[in-house]
This record gives sequence, C-alpha cells and structure tokens, in this order.
Amino acid sequence: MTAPIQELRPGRTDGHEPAVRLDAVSKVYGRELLALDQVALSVDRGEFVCLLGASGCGKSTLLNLVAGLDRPTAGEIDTGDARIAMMFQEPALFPWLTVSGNIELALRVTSSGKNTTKKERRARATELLEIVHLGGFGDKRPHELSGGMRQRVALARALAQEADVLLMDEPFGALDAMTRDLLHDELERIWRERELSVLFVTHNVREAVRLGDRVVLLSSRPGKVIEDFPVTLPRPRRTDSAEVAELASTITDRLRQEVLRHAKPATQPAAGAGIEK
Amino acid sequence: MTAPIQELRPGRTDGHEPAVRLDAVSKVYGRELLALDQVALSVDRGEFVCLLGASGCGKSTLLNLVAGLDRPTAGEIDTGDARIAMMFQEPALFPWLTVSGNIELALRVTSSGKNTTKKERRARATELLEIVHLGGFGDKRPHELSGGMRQRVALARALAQEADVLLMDEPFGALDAMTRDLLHDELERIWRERELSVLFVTHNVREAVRLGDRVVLLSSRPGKVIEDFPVTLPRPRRTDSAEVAELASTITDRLRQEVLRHAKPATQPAAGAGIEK
Amino acid sequence: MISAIVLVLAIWELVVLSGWRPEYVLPGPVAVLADLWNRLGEPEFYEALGVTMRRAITGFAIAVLVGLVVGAAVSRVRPLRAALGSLITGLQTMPSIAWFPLAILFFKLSESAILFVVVLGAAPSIANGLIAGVDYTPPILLRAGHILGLRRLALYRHVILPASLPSFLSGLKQGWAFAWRSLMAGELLVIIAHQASIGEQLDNARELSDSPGLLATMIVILVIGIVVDMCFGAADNALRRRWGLDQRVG
Amino acid sequence: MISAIVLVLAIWELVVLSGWRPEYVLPGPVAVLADLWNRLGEPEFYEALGVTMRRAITGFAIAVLVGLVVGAAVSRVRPLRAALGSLITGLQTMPSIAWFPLAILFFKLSESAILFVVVLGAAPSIANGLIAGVDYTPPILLRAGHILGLRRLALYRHVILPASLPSFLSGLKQGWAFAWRSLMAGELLVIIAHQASIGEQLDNARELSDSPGLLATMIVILVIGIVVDMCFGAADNALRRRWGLDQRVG
Amino acid sequence: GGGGGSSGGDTAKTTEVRLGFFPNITHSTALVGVQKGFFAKALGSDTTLKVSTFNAGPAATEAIFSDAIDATYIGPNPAINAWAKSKGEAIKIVAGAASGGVFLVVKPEINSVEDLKGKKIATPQLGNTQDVALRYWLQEKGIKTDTKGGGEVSILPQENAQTLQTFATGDIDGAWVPEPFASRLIQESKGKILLTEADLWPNKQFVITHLIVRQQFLKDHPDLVKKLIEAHVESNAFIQSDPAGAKEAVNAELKELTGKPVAPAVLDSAFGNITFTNDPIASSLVGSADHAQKVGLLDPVDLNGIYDLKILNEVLAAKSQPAVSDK
Ligand SMILES: Nc1ncnc2c1ncn2[C@@H]1O[C@H](COP(=O)(O)OP(=O)(O)OP(=O)(O)O)[C@@H](O)[C@H]1O
Ligand SMILES: Nc1ncnc2c1ncn2[C@@H]1O[C@H](COP(=O)(O)OP(=O)(O)OP(=O)(O)O)[C@@H](O)[C@H]1O
Ligand SMILES: [Mg+2]
Ligand SMILES: [Mg+2]
Repeated sequence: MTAPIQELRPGRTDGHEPAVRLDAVSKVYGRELLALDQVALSVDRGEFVCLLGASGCGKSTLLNLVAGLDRPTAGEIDTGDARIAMMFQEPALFPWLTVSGNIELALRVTSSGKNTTKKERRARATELLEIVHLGGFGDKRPHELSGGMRQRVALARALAQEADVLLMDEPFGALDAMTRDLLHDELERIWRERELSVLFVTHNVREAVRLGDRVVLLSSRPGKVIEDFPVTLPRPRRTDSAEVAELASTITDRLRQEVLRHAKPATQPAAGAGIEK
Repeated sequence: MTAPIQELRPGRTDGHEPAVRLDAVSKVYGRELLALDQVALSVDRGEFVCLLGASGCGKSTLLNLVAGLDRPTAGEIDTGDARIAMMFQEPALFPWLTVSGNIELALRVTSSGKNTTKKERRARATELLEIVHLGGFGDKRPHELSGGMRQRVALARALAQEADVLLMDEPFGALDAMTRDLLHDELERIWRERELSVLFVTHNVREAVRLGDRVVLLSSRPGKVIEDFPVTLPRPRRTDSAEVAELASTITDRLRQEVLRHAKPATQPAAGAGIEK
Repeated sequence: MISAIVLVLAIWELVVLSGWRPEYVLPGPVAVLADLWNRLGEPEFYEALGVTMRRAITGFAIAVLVGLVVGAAVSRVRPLRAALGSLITGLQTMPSIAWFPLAILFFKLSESAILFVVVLGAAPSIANGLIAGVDYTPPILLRAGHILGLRRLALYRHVILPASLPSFLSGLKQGWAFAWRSLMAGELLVIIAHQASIGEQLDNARELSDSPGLLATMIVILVIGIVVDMCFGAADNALRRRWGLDQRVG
Repeated sequence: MISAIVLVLAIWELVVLSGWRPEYVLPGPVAVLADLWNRLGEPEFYEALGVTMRRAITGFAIAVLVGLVVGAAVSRVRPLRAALGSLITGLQTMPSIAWFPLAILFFKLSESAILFVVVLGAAPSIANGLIAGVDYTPPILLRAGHILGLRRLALYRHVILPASLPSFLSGLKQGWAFAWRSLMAGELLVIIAHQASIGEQLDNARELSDSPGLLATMIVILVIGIVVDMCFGAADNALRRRWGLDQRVG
Repeated sequence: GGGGGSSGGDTAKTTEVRLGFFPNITHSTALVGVQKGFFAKALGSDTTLKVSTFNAGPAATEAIFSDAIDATYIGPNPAINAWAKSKGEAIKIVAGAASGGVFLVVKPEINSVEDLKGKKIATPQLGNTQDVALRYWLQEKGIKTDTKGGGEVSILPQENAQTLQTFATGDIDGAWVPEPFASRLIQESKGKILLTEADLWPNKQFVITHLIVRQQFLKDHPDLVKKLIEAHVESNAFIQSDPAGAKEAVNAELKELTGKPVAPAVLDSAFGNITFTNDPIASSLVGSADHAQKVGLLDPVDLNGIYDLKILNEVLAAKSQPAVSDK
C-alpha cells in the first residue's frame, strides 16, 4: 500500500534501503487483544513520517516494536544497524538525576559522547536545554518541573542521543500552541541537518501536515494502515496556513469516518444511559 | 480584573457567592521560584471557565491550590463547602485496581455512593466507562491501556465523584480530535445536567472556546491573570465552526504575544548554538 | 536448581574426600544425608517439625498483626514517629537472648514466652517494611486518594496500604527470617513437656558435637526457609504481574 | 521523644515499686541507670564499644559488598535466580549458632570467624533488598535506559541500581539488624582474652544473672540501634527529598 | 593458620600453646594458673601461652576439633561427646581438675524425695552430668521421669543463669546445679540443699572439670603437654595450700575476663564445696556414662582409652605424690 505513494514523496532518500521497514507485523496482547494486524510500513532514510490514529489504535505499540522494546507476534521489523532514539508518551525521566543529568546520561552513551569530558557533556546539555526553551532549569529535578517542561526535557534527551531514527510518541501533546510552533521549527531544522528518519505519532492533524513528508493513518482494533497521505507542500510550512488547513481537513474527514465507525456502538448506549443526578 | 467581565458572561449563577474564589493568591516553590503571583480569579456556580497559558506558567499549580492539595504562600482561596473533583495532568490511576475498580472506589466515597451495593457501583462504573468510550475495558488493569485510554478512565473517575466543582488539567491532551469532540459533547451535557462549576486547563484554544463560558489567560513566570475573555457564542458550539475559530485566533494572538515575550531570551542563544553533527 | 544442588554436593564430597579435615569434624554428604534420612524416618522428627512450625506460624501471625498496627500508627502519626520511629530499628537489633529474662518474667515457662521472643524479633521488621512502603508511596496516588475524599483510615486502607504492598511483602520476608531465628533461640528457653522441636534438635546436635546431625538439621532449616521463600515469591510475582511490572525489554 | 522516655521510666519504676517481682529479678530504672552510669565511667566500656563497633562496621561493610554482588548477579541472571533465589532467604533464616562450627573450622578462633557469622547473617538481607528493588524498578525507566543504549552492566549501574536505592536502603537497615544480632552471638564464639565486647558483656550479665547489668547493656544496644537508624533515616529522607517523594498533602 | 598449630604432625617447632577454659569457678585451676603465671613459667620463654575462653562446652569442642586450640579445661560430658563422636581420635583426658560442688537445691518447703513429686526441677542441659545424675537418682528412688519434661517429676533443662531467675520467681521448685549457682540459689533465693551429689559417689568424689588435649598435639609435643601439666599440678597445689590467695587470684582473673568479680560470700561457699584435684576420678566418668545409658540418654560408648595419664603420673612422681588411676 505504501509503495506506489513513495515515488510521489519529496523524500531525500539516498537509495532503496529504507531506514525502518515493517512487514506484515502483528501484535497480540494477552490471549486475544489484536493491537496490530499485518501492518506494513516503511520509513526511508531522512524521511519524516507522521502517524495518526484514534486513541488506543496501536500507535505506541508500533513504536515500541520498532524500537525493539517489544517483540511482534508475527511479521518482521528491519531497522538495519540504525541507532534508534525514542521519546515515550510519558516523559520517563530518571528521578534520581537532575534535568541536566538526564541529558548528560544520554550524551555519555552516544558514540561521539564516549570520549567527551563531563564538562563538555554539561555544556552540550545546556545547549540542548536552551533549544527546548528550558535554559536555566538544568539543576532542577524532574519532579520540580511542570508536565510540559518534563516533556521538553524528554525531547532534549532524545535529541542528545544523536540517533539515525527518531521515534516520537505525541512529543508535543502537553505543550501550548506557541511553544509547540517554536519546537516544530527546531525539530525541522535538526531533522534536516542530521538527515534523521522520523516516525512521529500525534493527534494533531495540522501538526502532522506541518511536519510530515507523509501522513499515515491507522485504523482501530485491530490497528491496520488504512491510508497513506503524501504531503507535497513546500517547506517551511506554517501550521496556520490555508494549505495545511485544507489537507488537514481532508485527512480529518477520513479519520472521522474511521473513528465514528468504531465509536458508534459505544456512544449509542452511553447516550441512552446518561448521567442523572 | 475579572469583576467587570462577569456581568457580560452568560453564566447561570444563582447568586453572588462564587463556587471558587482566589484572592491575591501567590505560590512560591523552594526559595525563589514564584509560580503564581497575586492571582485573583473566581468561578461562579455552574460556570465553565477555561484556563490557558504557556507550558510551565502555573496552571497545574493553581488547580492544586484550589483542590486543597497544596497551600498558597500568600492569599486566600475559598471553595466553601463544595465537593471538589479533579483530573490530574497524569492519569494517576491506582495500579492495584482494575479500571472498573478505580471508578468504583470513587463511587464508594461519594455521599450518594455510601449506601450502594457493590453490584450497583459496578453497574454505574460500566455506564461511566461507556460514556468515555471504554465499554468492555472494565476488567483490564491500567497498565494494559494506552495513554489516551488511561486519561479517559481518569475522566470517568472524576465524573464518578459527583462533585460540585470539577478541576480538569489538560483532560483531553492525549486524545485524537474525534474522540475529543465526542467527549466535549458528553462533558457539556453532564455540566449542564449537574450544574457543575468547571475549571478547565487546556493548551487547545479552540477547545477552550468550544467549552468555556470564559477563557482566562495566564502569563508565565510569574503566573498572573492577564486577560479574561467572555465567550458569548451560543451553545451548542462546534470546534470547527468559524465563530469559534475567530475568537480562538484572537485569543491565540494575545497568547502568542505573551509567550514570545518570554521565549525570546531563550530562543536567541539556542538558534546560535544550534545542533551540529 | 537440581544441578546446583548436585554441584554443591559434589564439591563438598570432594573436599571431604581430600581429607582436609577428619570426618567427625566435616562429615561428607553421604553421612549427612544418611543421618537426615534416618531423621525423616522417625515420627519424632515430624512432631518436632509440627511443633516448631506451629510456633513459627503463630508467632509470625501475631508479629504481622503487631507490625501492621505499629507500622501504620508510626508511619502516619507524626509525634509517634518522632518518639518511636528509630526505636523500632533499635528493638530489631536486640538479640533474642536479651529478651529471655523478660519473657520468663512476663510469661513464666510457657509457650507464650517463646512467642514473645519471636514477636519481638519479627514485628519490628514488618513494621519497618510497612513504614518504608508508606514513605515511598507515590505522592500523585496520595493526591488522587485525597481528591477522592479518602482521609485517614480510608486513605490508609484504599491507597497507602496497597501502594506499600511490595515493600510490606519484603518486610514480611525479612520478618519471617527474624521470627525463625528468634524461634530457634527461643525454643531453648522453654522446654515444654512432650514436645521436641527443631531448635532443640539443632542445639542438641551442637551440644553433642554431632556434626552430621547438625548439618542435617541445617538442611532441614534451609529447606523450610526455601519453601517459605517460594510462597513469598509466588505472592510477589502475582503482585508484579497484576501491577504491570513485568520487566522484559526487547 | 524525651517525654516518651520519661513516661517509660516512670511506668517501669511504678511496676518495680509495686513489688510485683523482687528487685534482683526486675531492677528499677534507678538501679539500672546507676549501673549504666558506672559503666560509662569505666574506660573498659569504651574499649568494648570500640571493639564491637569495629567488628560491626567491618562485618557490615563486607556484607554490603557480598550482598551487592550476589544480589546483582541473582536479580539479573535468570539461571542464577532459579538456582539461588530462594536459597538466599533460606540462608537468612539460619540461626547464627548453626554456623559456629563451620566458622571455627574455616577461621579458627580468629576475629574472621566472628565476621564470617556476621556476613552470613547480614548479606542475605542486603541481597534480598537489592533484588526486591530490582524487581520493582518501573518498566518505563528500564525501557528508557534500553533506548539510551544502556545494556547489562551499564543498564544496571545507571538505571536499575539507582531505581532500587530505596529498597536497597531498607535492605541495608534490615541487614544491619541481622549483622548486629549475629555479632552479639558471634562475640561469644570467639572470646579474645582481655578484649571485652558488648556481646560478651551481655552474655556475662546474663550468665551472672546480673539484671541491672543486663538491662544496662540492653539500653546500650538500643541506643546504638537508634543512632544507626537515625543515620539510615537521614539517608532515606535525603533520597526522598531529591526524588520528590515528599508526601505532604493539603 | 595463626600461631603455628601443627595439624600436619611434622616436627615444626611450636612456639605457641593454645589453651582454653571457661571463666567459671569450677575452672579455677586454669584461672589461678593464668593469673599467677604458672603456665607461662612452665612453658618457658620460647613458648608463648595463648588462652581462649569459652562460654560453654560445644564451642570448646569445636575449637579442639578444628585445630584452633591444643588443650582445654572442660566438663565430663563434652569430653565424652568429643571422644564418642570422633571415635576416639580427637582428644585425650590428661588430668583431672575439680570434683564435687553439685547440689540439688530446692524450695524450703520440700523436705524429702516424696515432696518432689509433681514439682519442676531444673538441670543445666539435657543429657549432661547433672541431668543424668538427677534422672538416675530419681529412677533409683522409683520416680518416673522422661526426657521431655513429663513424668512424676518434671525435669526442665535450662541454662543455669535462667535457673537463677526461674527459681527466684517460683517457676521451678528446685535445681540440680553446680557451683557457683548452687550457692547463689541458696544465698539469693532462700533455697536449701536437699542433696549433695557427692554423697551418691564412692569417696564422695566425682569429676566436674578436667584437662583434655588434642591427640595430635599430644603425639607431636609431649614435652609441651608435660609442661602444661606441670603448671596444672602447681596451680592445684597452690589452691590447696593457699585457698585465700587462690580465691583472690580467681576473682582477679574473673574480673579481667568478665568485668565482674563473684560476690565474696558466693566465692567462699563455692570454693568450700569444690575439691581441686589432679585425679580425674575415672570411675565417676565411667559411672556417669553408664547412668546416662540407663536413663536412655546415651548410646553405648566405649570409653576405653579416653585417658592418657602417663605424663600426669610422671609429673606427680617427680613431686613424689601418689599416682592417679584411669580406672
Ligand atoms: N501492555 C499491554 N497489555 C495489554 N494490552 C495492551 C498493552 N499495551 C497496550 N495494550 C492495548 O493495545 C491497544 C493499543 O495500545 P497503544 O498504547 O498502542 O495505543 P495508542 O495508539 O498508543 O493509543 P493512545 O493514542 O491512546 O496512546 C489498546 O487497546 C491497549 O489496550
Ligand atoms: N513541586 C515543585 N517544586 C518546585 N517547582 C515546581 C513544582 N511544581 C511546579 N514547579 C514550578 O512551577 C512552575 C509552574 O508549574 P506548573 O506545573 O503549575 O505549570 P503548568 O502551567 O501546569 O505547565 P504545563 O502546561 O507544562 O503543565 C514551573 O516553573 C515549575 O518548574
Ligand atoms: Mg500511545
Ligand atoms: Mg501542568
């Protein structure tokens, strides 16, 4: 399903080898919950792919599989020897380290970071914190930050890894629109400079259109790829531009069909049962 | 600042006594971090107030203070004898209880729930789960749910409390737009039926306009009320309606000014420092 | 597991065969297992085992109760904590024999005296486990409970206690070890008519310089300890599975 | 704290004054405190205290090392866990006296024999504390560490160990109690002439039915236990403050 | 291996003799010998004496078994056990040290054996000399007992220190105990002597302490053993000739070892009741083992060869004292 569309996409791939390739991947939780069903998806080198889908459709599951944190029940996942960084849906910061310490730990493990001194890592962490607009918070502990700030620390930590593939699970969900816009720019810049391959989960359709080379739609239970929209708008794009809004509304409509198809059986009785006081 | 605007607002108050009143409330964390500075805010009975502000500006702090989970450094908070329910920014579900168990616990503590049987509570929990579109997930444990599903369980739990005041901290942040729309409708219906007073934190300006009687803007560090927009659009409103979009863009502009004012000193060096490979 | 046992036995036999020490000092596994086998054939052994297990379980049960109450009180009531917090560990370090005179003073030469020593040995551990669990209850869950309207006892029962369960469990495990060791000492305190016990057998073996007997009794103690640990382990695994703390990665 | 002590002393004095038991069986606080005061005046007491504390600290330090290594290995290496997991608790339940013959066999009548008993008493607790901590490491943090590229030892050092710290700390506390109790028993095993120790003083007091002396020594032990607990408590509080586990609500 | 204990049996020069004993009045021979320097003097300047104290027999036996000491003062039961368990390989008794000083102390209202029925009597340890003696005596008197505290008289083995307490609080009615506990029961808790164990033995003599050595040590260093025994004999001689000085020495040594001297009254009374003698009173050891078998507390054991009194008799002969017998 993805193959014919790839030709249209303004990707900057250097050949035929995709950075991430999923082949008929299924994932069953417990005995019967089919979270992913025969998903085929590939992300080319340097490509920015956004993943959309209703809540609970299997997006995080897919990312976990790609990251190698979990094993698929069936199918194959190939990420070659790419180094993979991931931003989880939760910040997942280490509470025993300061904000800066969290980032320094990531820096320490990277191949280029192995020979750096503590001081260099510290300086680099400070830079990264400034990128996510948290300059001056390096010495705080995670619990002293607000939800959105923690999410940004997690972003800085993921960027610190200097990976080839970046998996992001609703990375800007807890941010206000303005901070989000600023970070979109930063992320786009870094993506370009490092020639990253990005797999980006979001619920914000405009965000997906703003950032992605492609927007992939997943259906719910079981999660299946139902549509793959190429985004050919020239960059830099603006979230509030009319073109983005237009494509976003096309995608939203398609998504709405899908969600409503599932939601109906659940909403009907709920409306009937109601909440009386 | 809020007083003159209250007259304009289409609230359904029954008198002069607000449900929540904050008077010159300040909150200092540690020795110097001034999170909230002289905040004055009131929510009338049956009023729906949305709170907007940049990441880290003190929204969660404010909600915690209102809920009585934390004490203000200065100023007064009056919630009378209202029963207060709250949805945290994280789901905060009890991992040792099933999804249904989490809701049943909340039901058990409510005044009306004290005399109910286990079976009645179970049935009520099932109803509530259906309202948040999680019918059939009652027997799962929280860790078996996706992020957005957990958030919806937390919503169901908060609704189960049958409180007079509902505090919500980015309740729909992890949900897709479609599920979000469905839940907006449900929330609005319950708010009307129960004559709830709601204080609702969100980063989604349209959502705020879609739901609120008023939209209150907070500035960053220190958090201060900088603007209080009444929303006079007739209900039911639609998130994608032109009127909502228009008001939202007015508010967004105002917010942008505020965020940029703060973000600048941080972005400048970051752009310079950049991320080189 | 089995291969580990065989390995240990083999090394042991080799050391003995090497003649490092005479057999009467360090008997080989054959002698010890023979002795053990003999014991297992005697009804007296099962009586002793029964008596000891009964005491262990009774004492432990009382200790759990006491530990729960004390732990609950101390962990949540500030003045109590200031007054008693450190005392609990202080009591924990008190060797059983120091309690013997008091035990006899209060309970004469009765089984209660043994239980007294056992409870004093185990309860502090259990209380400390609970206190640690309470201290490390995630604040967000406390807040959630508070918002639900849970206060004091209700908060304790519905939030703090379940959240402390893992730590409480590990306190129970340590408490069992303390209870058992105190019991082994306490069983020498009061010898009650017609009742042999494992503690007494251990002491007799040592008193008679009966090395195979001593080692056989040690094996019995070890096996009981292992079986009890397995019970705790099963509880622990069930807990972790339910809480979603399965740790497989990749 | 002080009021609690005064209260206890008052009740105790009342019981004694009531003549429930003769003074030489249950001496009053005055007699005991006088005895304690005498002891505190003798240089011998400080020698004994020094000897015992040196042994306790050395033994505990070795136990921490052993416990760490064993706990780390057992908690992460599956076959080891299957083979040794429950054995650790088994060892923990073994009373110190059972080890005496082996201790003498391996170490003769040297201080090492005492340390052997102390280490065997404390190390299992410490290992178990670490294992419990490892088992309850939040999976999301493990995943985060895995994604950062941390594997095996590095994952252990940077994620699992710090995440286990609270449980490890409480294991240390229990381990100290075990170490101390084992030491009190072990000090009777190897009595190095003319080197007094607290364990020996305790036993002497008991052997001579010197009730005031026994109670005075118990007070000394209690105080040491309390002081040590306060050290652990301080570490624990620092940890919780840094991790943001302050539990004040409302 | 510190100090050069020779386990290998070669001729390595031993520069250290490791002697054990208990800080206990029945071990006065050792206490006086150490305090007065008899051992140091006898061993000479090129051999040092290293003393270890034990709080009970098993630890001393373990130490001897493990080659951690070369010789120790010890009671008859641990010696028999060490002999029996090692099938006669581990130790030899080379001299006697003390005799007598064991009593059945009871509450004042008990006046006869008949009065003991239904009462609780303590002994120091199941199967030890005193325990056996009490059981055998009761058996002779036709009173039934069993090893688990049942029967017409309930026998409760418990540590002597605990006996002091339980007697004082009235939990037990009597105790068959050695000095100084007998004296303490009498002086502190108004107990009275119902029976003196010595009355049950020929010549009113029975062993409660003797000196044993490791067989290997005896084989390798008979010269050192001889020096030990010389000091031992000298110490006993001193106790007999100068009881007051001996008591002083005992209390001085006890104070050093345990921090507390024994009350003078108790010391006087206990010293008066114990005879310090080089004679191991072999007949009482064999007799006691025989009684133990009769009351079912000991498997048949062959004590033949447990004694090696050759050196002792040499030493005694040198001082023209009468020889002792191993029968
Ligand atoms: N550990 C687990 N055990 C059992 N079921 C699970 C587990 N994790 C996820 N699931 C189930 O798999 C499905 C997909 O979950 P997933 O977390 O991938 O959804 P998602 O697309 O990320 O949703 P959201 O947008 O809400 O985060 C859900 O139905 C969820 O209940
Ligand atoms: N427990 C705490 N200790 C110290 N500082 C804190 C604490 N909680 C919050 N802060 C600080 O207070 C400020 C406001 O935090 P708050 O969580 O209220 O922000 P917020 O408006 O909810 O942000 P977000 O939208 O990102 O959730 C932040 O600067 C944060 O660093
Ligand atoms: Mg997800
Ligand atoms: Mg917040």
